[in-house]
Amino acid sequence: MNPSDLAAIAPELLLVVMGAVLVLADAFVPALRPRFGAVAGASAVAAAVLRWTGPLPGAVWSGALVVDPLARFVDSYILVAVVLVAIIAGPYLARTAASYGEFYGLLLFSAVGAMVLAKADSLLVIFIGLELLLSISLYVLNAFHRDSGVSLEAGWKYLVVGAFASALLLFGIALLYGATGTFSLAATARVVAERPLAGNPLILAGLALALAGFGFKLALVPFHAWAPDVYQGSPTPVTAFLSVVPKGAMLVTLARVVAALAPQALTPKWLPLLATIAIASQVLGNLVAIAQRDVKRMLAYSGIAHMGYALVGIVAFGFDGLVGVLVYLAAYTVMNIAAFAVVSAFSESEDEPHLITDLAGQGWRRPFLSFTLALAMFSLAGIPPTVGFVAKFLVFRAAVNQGLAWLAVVGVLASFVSVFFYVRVVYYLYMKPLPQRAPAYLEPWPVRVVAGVCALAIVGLGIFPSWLLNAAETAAKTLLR
Amino acid sequence: MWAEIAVSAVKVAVIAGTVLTLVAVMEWVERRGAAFIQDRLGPNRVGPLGLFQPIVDAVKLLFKEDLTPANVNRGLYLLAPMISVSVALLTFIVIPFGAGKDITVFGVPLGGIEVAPDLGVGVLFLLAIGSLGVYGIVLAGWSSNNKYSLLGGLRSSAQLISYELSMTLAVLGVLLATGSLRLDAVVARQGGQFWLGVIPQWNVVPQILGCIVFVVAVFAETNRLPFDLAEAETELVAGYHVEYSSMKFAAFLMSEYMNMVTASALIVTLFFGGWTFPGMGRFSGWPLLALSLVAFGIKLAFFLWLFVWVRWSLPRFRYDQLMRLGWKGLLPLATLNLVWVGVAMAMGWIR
Amino acid sequence: MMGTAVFYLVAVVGVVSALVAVSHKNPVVNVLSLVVTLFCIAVSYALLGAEFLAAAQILVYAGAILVLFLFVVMLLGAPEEPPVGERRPFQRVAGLALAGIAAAGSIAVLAGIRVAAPAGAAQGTAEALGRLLVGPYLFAFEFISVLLLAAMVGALMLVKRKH
Amino acid sequence: MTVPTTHFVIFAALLFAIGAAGVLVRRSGISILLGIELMLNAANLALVAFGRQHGQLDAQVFVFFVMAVAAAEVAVGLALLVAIFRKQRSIDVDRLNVMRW
Repeated sequence: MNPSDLAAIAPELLLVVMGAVLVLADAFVPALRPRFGAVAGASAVAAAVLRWTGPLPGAVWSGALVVDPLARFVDSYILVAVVLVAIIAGPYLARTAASYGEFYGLLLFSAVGAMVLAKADSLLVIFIGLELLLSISLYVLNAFHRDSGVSLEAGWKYLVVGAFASALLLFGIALLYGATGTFSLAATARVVAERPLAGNPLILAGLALALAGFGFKLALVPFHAWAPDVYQGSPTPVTAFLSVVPKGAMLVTLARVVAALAPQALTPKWLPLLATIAIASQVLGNLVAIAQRDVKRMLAYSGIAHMGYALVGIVAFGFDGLVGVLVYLAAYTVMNIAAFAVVSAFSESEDEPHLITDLAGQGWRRPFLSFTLALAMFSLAGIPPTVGFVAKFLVFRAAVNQGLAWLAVVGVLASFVSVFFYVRVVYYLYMKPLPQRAPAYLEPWPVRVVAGVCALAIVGLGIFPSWLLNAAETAAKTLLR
Repeated sequence: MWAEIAVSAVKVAVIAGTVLTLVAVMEWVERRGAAFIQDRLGPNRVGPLGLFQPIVDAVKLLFKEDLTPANVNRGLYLLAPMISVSVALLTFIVIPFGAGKDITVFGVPLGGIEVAPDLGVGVLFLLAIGSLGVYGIVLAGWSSNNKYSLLGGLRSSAQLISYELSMTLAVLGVLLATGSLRLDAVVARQGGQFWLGVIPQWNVVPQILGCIVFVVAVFAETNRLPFDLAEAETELVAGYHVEYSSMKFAAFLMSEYMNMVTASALIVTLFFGGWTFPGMGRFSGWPLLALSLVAFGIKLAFFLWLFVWVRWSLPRFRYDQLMRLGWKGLLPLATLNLVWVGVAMAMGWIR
Repeated sequence: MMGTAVFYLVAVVGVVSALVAVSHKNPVVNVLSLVVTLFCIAVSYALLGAEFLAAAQILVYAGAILVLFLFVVMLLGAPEEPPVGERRPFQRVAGLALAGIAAAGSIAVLAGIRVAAPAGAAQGTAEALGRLLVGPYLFAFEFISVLLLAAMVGALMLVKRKH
Repeated sequence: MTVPTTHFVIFAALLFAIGAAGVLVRRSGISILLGIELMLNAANLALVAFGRQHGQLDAQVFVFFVMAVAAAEVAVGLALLVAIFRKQRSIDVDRLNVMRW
């Protein structure tokens, strides 16, 4: 270890320290609890500043991590998500009188896990980062509302699925190691380039198991069954976090793994399988979402479908595909957080289902939040001029450029189906009459702030995507060395 | 090859025999010691000073009716005392009882008075096997199908896990100073040299904190008073072994005494120089072996007496006090000791 | 020779006790059978030259993790579950079928690999592993502490009483 | 003569499959967690076997980390089970079925 190694992970160190400080502060200065959200948000902002002003030395810590522009891009949107979630979590925590310190502490630890995952260059670090920091904190955050049956149920289901997936991944890693003799992705790339391992059963079985592990975590069909329950049962701010941060970090990890193994050995063999998973996720996610009455469950199925779209970018691996994936992740983050922020404000109690019918007529009564929700729905459906459209366009264009036009066609058709249930939300908001006894919803200012920021981002990045595009291109270049 | 096996077998027999004899002796010491502390006579009828009392006790236990209550979980009920005894016996195989590196018997190097001198992970093995001891107690408590037993077993498992941490941390300090996991290396490091010409270089001197933590923790690990909450007779009748009688009860009793012997031997080995003694540089071969055994025996006897002494002097802890002591008292102290050893070694204060 | 015999012995014992560990209806028996299996794995580690891991396996799994399991089993009153398949026969069949396919598939794959004779005699001593831990694996070594901290905070949060 | 790596790995694969079956079939939360432990251990064994194959210690370091990770996972899992038990007086995870689509 040398000082430059430490400097390279300064943002992560800051977050770890602040997380621990918050946990301790909860015990020693309970009077400050309402300010913990601000502290957590400020730490995330500070970490982002450190990341953007700090060095990008590439491989550090004996090759455990790669701090490159790609990592910086992913870190940025993870941290943005942390800030937004920290803001909307305030009203939730105040309402349920839960433990502030533990909540924000685990949130920051979880973010550190995601950030480490996004720059992991060793299967060991991937395993620890992915499964444990990311999962262990999230199991607890899911079950955070521990007086509520649904919250505990969500925590348990996520834990069993997560641990099962990590075991699959670990066995996959063992087999991959058996084939290549190294845990380092960089070294794996060299080994694969030197010796053609395409037909090696170990590497195939290992990749299959690892892929299943990733599939569980990304909630891709056929490993998706846990997602709706976990989305519905978790506290809404946690759902917002878990619907964007783990998936983003994991997709980037998947991209790094694929970049290490592909294209020499694998692409032709794996293409149909990955494409099938992508299509199945899109079709099933969108079709089942139509039948949902609970907004959070609907968004869960929509998330399954969206990971299917994003996977198209991995299937069409290459510069365009990678840029598409990155833009997709950024877009997905803002639109999903916007949706969950508004949903959390439109519900009386965390334990009750968040029914779509509850939204009836709210459009005229609560114009700002409703407008944001509508915007998020249009963006999720991929309607221009929102950022969701840009993301889908980039991914499908990458598929077409790689000669996979059929994949793009299926994606577009699936998107058409999805318009139905996204627009139905808007229909309920504006076209349905307000019920006689409409519950008096709170509309705390933090939610409005987050909704405003997200709405601005959805439209702004939709109309002027070049800034995002440039950042994603810089990031993507580093992986395709 | 056959000579090696024979030497090993003799070593095993001698060590196991000694330990089992010690168990009997300790039973006498405990009863007479208790009487001495409480200013009464104690057993004095059988043999001189009541020395044959343990034999009589053993005979009594052997011939008592061997009850197996109707609603116990039979398999586990029978398994529990066996686990306790086997674990207690297994831990002896890495403890060096005396010198003997330079001695050969029938052309076979003796390799020290220890059953497995070549086990590279010595201390780890000890900790690993020692940590299995909890199964005997927990299973006895659970399989008896008795509330008191269950409570005893539960308490015991929590207690053993909590104190194992501090104990291991204290041991780590010694291992850090030694730079090896082997117990004979731990002993060798402490032998021979002196600070200021008079103070033997025993680990207890620089690591007094670690030593205190270790001693307290092994008291808890052996379930001896003041930490015998698993069997606290005033609240739990007899705790985990309330449903056991005859030889099965005796098995628990024996394993407790064996654990006591192991614990004392470990305290001596880790912190008080093991079998080394001042001035041993002048001896070698068989005389050294004999003297080292005597030195070890004296140190061992002191700590065995300490166990008895403490048992009849201190009251029992309450459960919450026990946990508080373990987590808020011993654990920080053990950590502090580890940090101190690390710093001292980095600065060259301890070589 | 000796090692070979020991391996096949522990392999058989390990598999059998693993089967008991996942199928017996008494949770205490489940836990104890798993202890036996993990012990067999520890012996396998020793046969593979990983003596430190063998000791750590017993210390960590048998000595701590499974004791924790036993502790919780007893704390919750050792609940016996109703027979499997009473309410979800489908999942039972599917689960067993999946596992069977997985086992058959992996054995077929693994039996198909041609492996050279074991290459080097890299002994997994405590010292050798320690040097790796604070050398090339320093980041993971430090990082795992954050993980343990998070687990500790989380576990406490879940079970502590309301203040 | 040493045992071939393949045999170790087959042993590991069998244990892995048994563990997976346990996770999928059992209803008691404790048994599910036990199954997961078994799976992780099986993967560890495969790692160590391959590590000997390659003549490296890296795999053993990995296993060391997995042990720490498994301990953390178990701690959280059991804590969650205790919380669930307090809520519904049962650890039959089939009774965790409030949410349906």
